[in-house]
Amino acid sequence: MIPLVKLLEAALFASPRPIPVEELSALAPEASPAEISAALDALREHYDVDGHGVELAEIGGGWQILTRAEYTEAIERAQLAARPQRLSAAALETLAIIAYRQPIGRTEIEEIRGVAVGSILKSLQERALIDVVGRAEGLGRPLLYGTTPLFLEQFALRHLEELPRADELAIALRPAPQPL
Amino acid sequence: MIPLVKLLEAALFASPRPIPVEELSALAPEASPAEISAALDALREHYDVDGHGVELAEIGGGWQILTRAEYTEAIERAQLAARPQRLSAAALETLAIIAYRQPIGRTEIEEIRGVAVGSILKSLQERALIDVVGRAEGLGRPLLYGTTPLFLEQFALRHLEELPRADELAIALRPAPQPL
Amino acid sequence: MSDEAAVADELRADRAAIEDAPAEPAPRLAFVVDLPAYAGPLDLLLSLIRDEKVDIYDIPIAHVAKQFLLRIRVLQLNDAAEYLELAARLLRIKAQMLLPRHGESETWEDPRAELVRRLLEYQQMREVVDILERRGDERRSRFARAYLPESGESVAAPLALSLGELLTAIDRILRVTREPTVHTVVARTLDVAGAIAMVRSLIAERRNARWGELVARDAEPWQILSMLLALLELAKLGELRLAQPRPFASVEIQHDSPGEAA
Repeated sequence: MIPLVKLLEAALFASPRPIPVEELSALAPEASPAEISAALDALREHYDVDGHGVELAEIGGGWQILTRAEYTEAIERAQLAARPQRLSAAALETLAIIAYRQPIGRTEIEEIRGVAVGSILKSLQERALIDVVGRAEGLGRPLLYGTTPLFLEQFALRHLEELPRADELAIALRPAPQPL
Repeated sequence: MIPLVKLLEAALFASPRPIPVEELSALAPEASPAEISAALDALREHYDVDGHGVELAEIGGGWQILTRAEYTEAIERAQLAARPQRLSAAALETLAIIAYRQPIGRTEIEEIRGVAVGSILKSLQERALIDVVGRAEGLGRPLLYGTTPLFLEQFALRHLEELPRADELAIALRPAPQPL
Repeated sequence: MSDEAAVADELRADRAAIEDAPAEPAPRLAFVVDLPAYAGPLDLLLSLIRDEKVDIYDIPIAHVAKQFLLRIRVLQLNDAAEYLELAARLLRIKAQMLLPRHGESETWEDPRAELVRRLLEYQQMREVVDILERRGDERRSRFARAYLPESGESVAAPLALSLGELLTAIDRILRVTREPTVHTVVARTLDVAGAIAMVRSLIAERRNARWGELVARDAEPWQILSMLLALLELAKLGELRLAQPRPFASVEIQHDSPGEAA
């Protein structure tokens, strides 16, 4: 491939969105529109003729490199099997608070975290890591949350008492005596 | 290219992160490890010999397609992608100590660096470059830190052993800290 | 002057130097244009040793301590406490060096030994930092795939959770919540609006309700008062009717929208 084609390939690969042709020109100001267009053709042809797993496509005025459709299913299947999802830091914090303070209401969790947790509670509940375990007394009788058996399973805990006590953690986190 | 190479290329193209070898194998369950390995070699060679804007790199126990460094400047100038920020010297020092001495507690890191590292540990953890890997015995059962797969990724290391052993550094003094 | 008196004098002066260091305005030296950023006191000391071209295994402590204090002042270092601590340590070593040696010289332990060990350890770590920096730069100069077209339906992948992650989360929470179990009791003002909203949503669902369902047995006075005022207000607005069949019986609340059969 000639340098201009290689440059276009690298840029298309690195860009977070499809690139319109004017922006591709900004990559190589010395190249004429005809040269850019010829380079794009060359790249597309290379992918097609040489038999690559990807192809070059122009969609909605922007150029992009796409995985060939025939492979997407196999890729998604393998990803799903081999790359389990992780929880966000916010979800983990909420989960941790519930684990230690259950049964606990939303307001109390929000007081500790300082932000709204409504949607996080919902998704943790959908993942069956927490569930409603009762209602508090008092105005509005708010829902109370607790962890589920699946929570224990996920963290390989036999029971909740296996978590370190909160006061042990507090000691661990006290500022250490200054070195030197 | 043979179908297996095309399939691997499609999967590698579709991923923003290195794909572990096991996941690549899961893509083509009928292929032997030797065949997978040969296909990866073929793909790397194709990129190198045929002159592509991208190349295949082995990082953190997996494989990843990356753009070639020679195009980075042009891509940045055209504002199609931006390099991530560099880590501060303080953050790099803390990472270096953790990489060599993991699992290691905060106090030990502070002894070596001579400064408090609480907030740096927090931000390294937020960037997912380190994580809590356990707790030490003893008073307060302090948290112990270790590096994550993302650490290997961001420093383009295949594994931790790629860092020079402590006794290979210019100044060797202590009995080798376990390289892990 | 005796040796001891001389040492005592030195120490007095040194202490004064340390105490002055953070308070004294930095002399604006013309040649200090580009202040190097130091990663900590050991970094500063190490670069001082390099600049002054002194032997790390035989550090002229008095000279280095003086230079160290000077640099702290000139740089107006933010984390002055950590730098001052090392300064104090240097001066302590200096004092130990000044003291007359007793006994055999073979048994004399160099007061600088621990400092040298730490400096070497720190220098070794700096070497690793250089390697990481180089490799990090190399990696940063190459881009990974950034454009990820949306795939069709996304099935929820299995979760990967580790106890370490959970402990870390608790760690973060405890850092921001000082006293997680102690709640300060503050006088609550009435929440009539909240109570009104709650009653409205309840009677939108059901035709009637009883007082006991609206206010919990152990409700606080402010909650009871809020609810009472809310019910009176809604009754006044004609949204509901209140009835008490007999004295001390639970108050019944009935939906009272116009156009509906009673």
